[in-house]
Amino acid sequence: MIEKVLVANRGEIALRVIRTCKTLGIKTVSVYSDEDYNSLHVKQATEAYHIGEAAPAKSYLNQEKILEAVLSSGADSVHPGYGFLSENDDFATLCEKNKITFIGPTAKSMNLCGDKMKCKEAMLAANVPTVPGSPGLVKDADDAKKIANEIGYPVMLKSVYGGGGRGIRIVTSDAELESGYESVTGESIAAVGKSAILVEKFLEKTRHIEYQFARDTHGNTVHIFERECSIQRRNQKLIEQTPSPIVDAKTRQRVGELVRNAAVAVGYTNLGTAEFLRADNGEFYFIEINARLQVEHPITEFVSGLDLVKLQIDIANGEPIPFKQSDLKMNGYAIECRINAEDTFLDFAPSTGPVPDVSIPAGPGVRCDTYLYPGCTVSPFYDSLMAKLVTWGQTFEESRTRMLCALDDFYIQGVETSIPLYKTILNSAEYKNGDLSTDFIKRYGIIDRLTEDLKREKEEKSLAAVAAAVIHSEYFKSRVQDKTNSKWSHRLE
Amino acid sequence: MIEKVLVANRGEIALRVIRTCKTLGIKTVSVYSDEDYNSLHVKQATEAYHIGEAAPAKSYLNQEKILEAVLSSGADSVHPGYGFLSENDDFATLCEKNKITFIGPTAKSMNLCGDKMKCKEAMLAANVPTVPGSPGLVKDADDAKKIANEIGYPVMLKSVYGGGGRGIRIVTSDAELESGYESVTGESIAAVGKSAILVEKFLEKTRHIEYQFARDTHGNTVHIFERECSIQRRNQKLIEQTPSPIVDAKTRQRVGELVRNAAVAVGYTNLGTAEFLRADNGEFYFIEINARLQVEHPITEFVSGLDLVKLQIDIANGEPIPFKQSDLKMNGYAIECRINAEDTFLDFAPSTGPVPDVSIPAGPGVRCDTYLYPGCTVSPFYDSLMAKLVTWGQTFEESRTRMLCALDDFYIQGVETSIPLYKTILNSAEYKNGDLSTDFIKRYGIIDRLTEDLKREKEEKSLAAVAAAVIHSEYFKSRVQDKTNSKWSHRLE
Amino acid sequence: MNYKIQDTTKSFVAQMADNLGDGRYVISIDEHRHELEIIAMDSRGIEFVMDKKYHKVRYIGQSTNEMSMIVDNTSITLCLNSHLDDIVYKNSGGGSTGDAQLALKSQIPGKVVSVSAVPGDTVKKGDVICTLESMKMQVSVKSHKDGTIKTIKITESGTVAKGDVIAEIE
Amino acid sequence: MNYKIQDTTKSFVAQMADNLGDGRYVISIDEHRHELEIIAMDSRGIEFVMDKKYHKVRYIGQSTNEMSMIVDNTSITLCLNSHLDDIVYKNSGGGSTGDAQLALKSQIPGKVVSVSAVPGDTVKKGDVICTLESMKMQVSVKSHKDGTIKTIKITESGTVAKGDVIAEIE
Repeated sequence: MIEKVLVANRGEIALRVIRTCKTLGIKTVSVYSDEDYNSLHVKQATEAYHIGEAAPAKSYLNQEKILEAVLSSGADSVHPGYGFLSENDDFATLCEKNKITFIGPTAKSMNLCGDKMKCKEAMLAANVPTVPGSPGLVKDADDAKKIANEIGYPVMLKSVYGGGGRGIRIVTSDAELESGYESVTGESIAAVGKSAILVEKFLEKTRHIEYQFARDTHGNTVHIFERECSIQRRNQKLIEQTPSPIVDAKTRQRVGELVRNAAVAVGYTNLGTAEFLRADNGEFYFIEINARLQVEHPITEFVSGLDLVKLQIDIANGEPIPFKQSDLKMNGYAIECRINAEDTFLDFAPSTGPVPDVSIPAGPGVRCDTYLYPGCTVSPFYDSLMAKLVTWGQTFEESRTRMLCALDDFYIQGVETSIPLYKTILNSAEYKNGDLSTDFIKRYGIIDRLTEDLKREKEEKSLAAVAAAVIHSEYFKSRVQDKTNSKWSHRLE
Repeated sequence: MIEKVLVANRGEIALRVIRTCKTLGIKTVSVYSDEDYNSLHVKQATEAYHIGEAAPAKSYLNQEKILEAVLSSGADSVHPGYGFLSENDDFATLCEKNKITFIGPTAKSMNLCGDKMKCKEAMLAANVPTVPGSPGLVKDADDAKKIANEIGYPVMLKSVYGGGGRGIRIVTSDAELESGYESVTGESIAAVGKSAILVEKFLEKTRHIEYQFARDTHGNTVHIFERECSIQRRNQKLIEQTPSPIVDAKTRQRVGELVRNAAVAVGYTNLGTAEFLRADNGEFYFIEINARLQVEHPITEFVSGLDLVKLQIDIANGEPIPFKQSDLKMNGYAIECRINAEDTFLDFAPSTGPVPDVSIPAGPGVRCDTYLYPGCTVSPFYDSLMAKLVTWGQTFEESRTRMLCALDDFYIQGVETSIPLYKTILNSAEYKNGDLSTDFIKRYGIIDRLTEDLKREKEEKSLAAVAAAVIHSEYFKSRVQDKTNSKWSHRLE
Repeated sequence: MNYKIQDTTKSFVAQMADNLGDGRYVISIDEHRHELEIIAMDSRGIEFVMDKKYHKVRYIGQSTNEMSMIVDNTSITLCLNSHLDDIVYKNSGGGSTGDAQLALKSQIPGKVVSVSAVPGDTVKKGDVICTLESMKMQVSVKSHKDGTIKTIKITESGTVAKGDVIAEIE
Repeated sequence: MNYKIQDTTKSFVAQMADNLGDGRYVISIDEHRHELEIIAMDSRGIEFVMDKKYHKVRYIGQSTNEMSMIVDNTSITLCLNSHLDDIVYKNSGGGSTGDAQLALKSQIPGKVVSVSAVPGDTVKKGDVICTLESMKMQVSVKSHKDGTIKTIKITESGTVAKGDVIAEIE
């Protein structure tokens, strides 16, 4: 039985794990870097161990240091959160060797999930559709052409050594394929001296839809519904919601069945997420399994009523999942906005520094998981996620309007945030209509609309700004002129 | 259609109403007294009107002043919250006369609910059981004896001019009744010069169980389940929960049917609460209807998924209730603790003053409705309710442990609070077993247990306290001795 | 004074019109009168109710002709005519008969942001000698007369108290 | 020093045992050593990690032999031997050869809570002359010698700076 958990993480997810442990009467051990000595996860754990310098490699990724803290604290288990060591099968192996319960899948299963080629093979064997394409590398242009004709144009030619738009080409015919094959090969050789090409069906206007699932050590497997995470920037999720506006009960069940097969195919245990691309024609294609708790798990908690961290601990304890697939009912609608410290207008560049003042939204159907408190600091050493703002409603409209109000109430002084962007998105007709795709922001010119929204907001606040400026200069004048002017004595600090 | 609501209240309930209005796109008008110019309800409303001095009679109870604010702000409706003018039928009449929508029952129905004798008559006519006893005053001791024998001993003899334990006697036989009748008459005459006596069945170990209900202007009536509010002090509710541990599905439906009849019997519209005493033998007796939103409405919101303020506004707009009785399903368990500014050990005397620092609990299944913020003040002019801490869980145990953690996380500096008391209650075996009654605190010697718990808590924290004292005195010494001692330069403010 | 809202086309003429006492003021903006009640105020920000609506403003910074603030949740920069420099200038004797005076004194306490003159420089009345920062605002200190800088008594990044001598000008 | 926890039977002997540098200390409590790292501190409170466990303490008040604080969420009052008075006493010359000195000076800045002597009073070395409050603590100031009060330089509710003369004693 798990009685003392070391949380090998920081920020809001460490707090999230500690909270459930507290309700279960489980002791917690935090670890912290030099940068985090004043962080909430240090304050809220039963114990806290300093593990090194600010740079992740010297602290939160330092397996030896973390193991040392596990052993000296007497923790019997490790919760890795997400990021850092959460999908590192070496670390899972290290825990297994030291008889420490790793709250997650086995190292073996994690390794299989992490190897995209092997994982894809396992999925094909389990009849879980993946994006159509060559099973591996193609031999030459003719081989590529053969596959392209099997799966149908348009297809994507991808060098496995490419990335960031380089070594990639979309082609729509045999003729285009031939010239495309040459240029991708050329680009790849020019860049890294070698070339190796994959062919994949090119999908337009795709949605990112993923399924939460759980599997226990007794072989019971359930899916806990889908989450649509199509609103992204640079392949990073920004807004997630459940249910997806285009998943009906029948589809939910059909794809859910695939997800359960996928979990079995990789010998998974504990909580995981199966990610799919959903093509505009309605087909679902498996992409990968995230072998850990996801950032966006709270929306699933809202609609399922489950505490997913508790479920993780129960499964890690060897207990069977305490419900059947048919017991799960979806209740209402939930949305999550990832409140990032970033400047939307500087291509989402991180914005860091001290946060002298914060007000955190609350109210019916509002949950905010955050490490922020007045006087804290947003560190440049770690990721930009400051808070997860999650709302629930009986209807989608209720969850959406509650989110808009909560975004309005969220005050974070000192850093740029993604809050204004989310207001623009949530107010857009396309979002309201559920017309989502992974290129949503670009497709609908959201950044330009945001600029307009901010301008309008400024105009609305301009009288108050002018009044504040007038008062400020009067106050300043009174100080300069050294009048002990009684009119400023009223209600001043 | 309601487009602009004046909220004739303050504190957490004003904020609660404003929040729902915001999600519905309805404008809000706050009113405030001299004492409240710096309160959150002033800051969060679309507009705010100053209405007078701190004393309630000069502001929040000042009907003329509030009407003036309604008219000059152009509000089309008034939400009265609870307390203050919420059950004042004169004020409801004043609104009706001025064509202002009063969000609550009609003045006429409110008047009927407020008159206990008339209301009891209406209930008897509708076959809603009330506490057995004389229909009105008894003529003499013989009349009292006759009724006592009908309803069975023990009975209570109550002078309508009594109160606070005076002019009240519990008797168990004809002989005791005769002497008791004389002494109650004597006490009453001695105290106020006259006597008028009621006979009522004496019920021991009663529970306070109430039902939320709603009725629209089209005659649709639903109950929204029960709330058990047995944990009280001086007849004031402290902790509420739903479902009640002793209400099963059959009872829920049976009493729910009575509640719907009760609502019809008084011609009720909008949201109301029917309060019952539940005797230890399982009988339910109607006490009264609270013709307003209740303090404890959030627990019903948690298990029903409804926004009750939205429902109030919909009904006030003349819309039919958008669901049927059979659509309502109870989901999970909710508990509310009323976080009062009071000193448990001084017989719950109010504790007021500035609150320099606050941390408000949050997390999955936690909701906190509060007017507190760092730097606010708890005013002696108004009631002691600072916050309502509400938790939800899939099981009772989950809601209870989440509440305990949230109580632990709640930090309110500067005033005494009821938080320690609630920890003792929620940890007691009797509370866990659902063995509740309105005399719970006295029956189980909770105050003595609290003293023990606080002592144990002090012992647990004593090493930290001693360490803090050592550091403090070292720091002080270093200042007195005027050493610019570098050891204090580290991480000091 | 004239206030232009950056990133918009809005521009306003505004000034304090009346002091009603008890923290209540009337501010005239484009000749409309707006009643304002101060709820709390310090050098970092102000909370007030204007036209029955609450606002919370934090001052982020001010240079000679720009002022940045967060109004409720919105960042706003105002472009303005630097009236304040003139006040400081007048108070330092620049407005009247300060010619005989040797010392140019600071009218406010603050940090020295920059020094624009060195001993020996010839300056005219109204030339900027240094820029001070105080209460998140930058204010130029101008010479109170024509003359030659004899000494500069301040250094960049240093602080000055009210009344400190900034320079001696002969 | 001896610390008794009010409302309990617990009592401890504790003192600073070691300064490890970088905000880390060892405190000895009943001869057990506890390692402590200060996270934040000012005159109102302290946050620290002791034996790997975080604590937040707010100082509420202190009289000569009582100290009240909130530890995490728990109100605790410690009864203690007033060691601080002695330090102040020693520093004011009471401990050594201060007999020749006329002025009794304050060793700390603070508010005058009470004055226990009037001019003309005969006092003995160690008699309390006044009580000051500083940093939420009350400290008695004792006469540094036997003698007669010549003048009292302070008034109740007034404030004194460090080094201010409290009384002249002949």
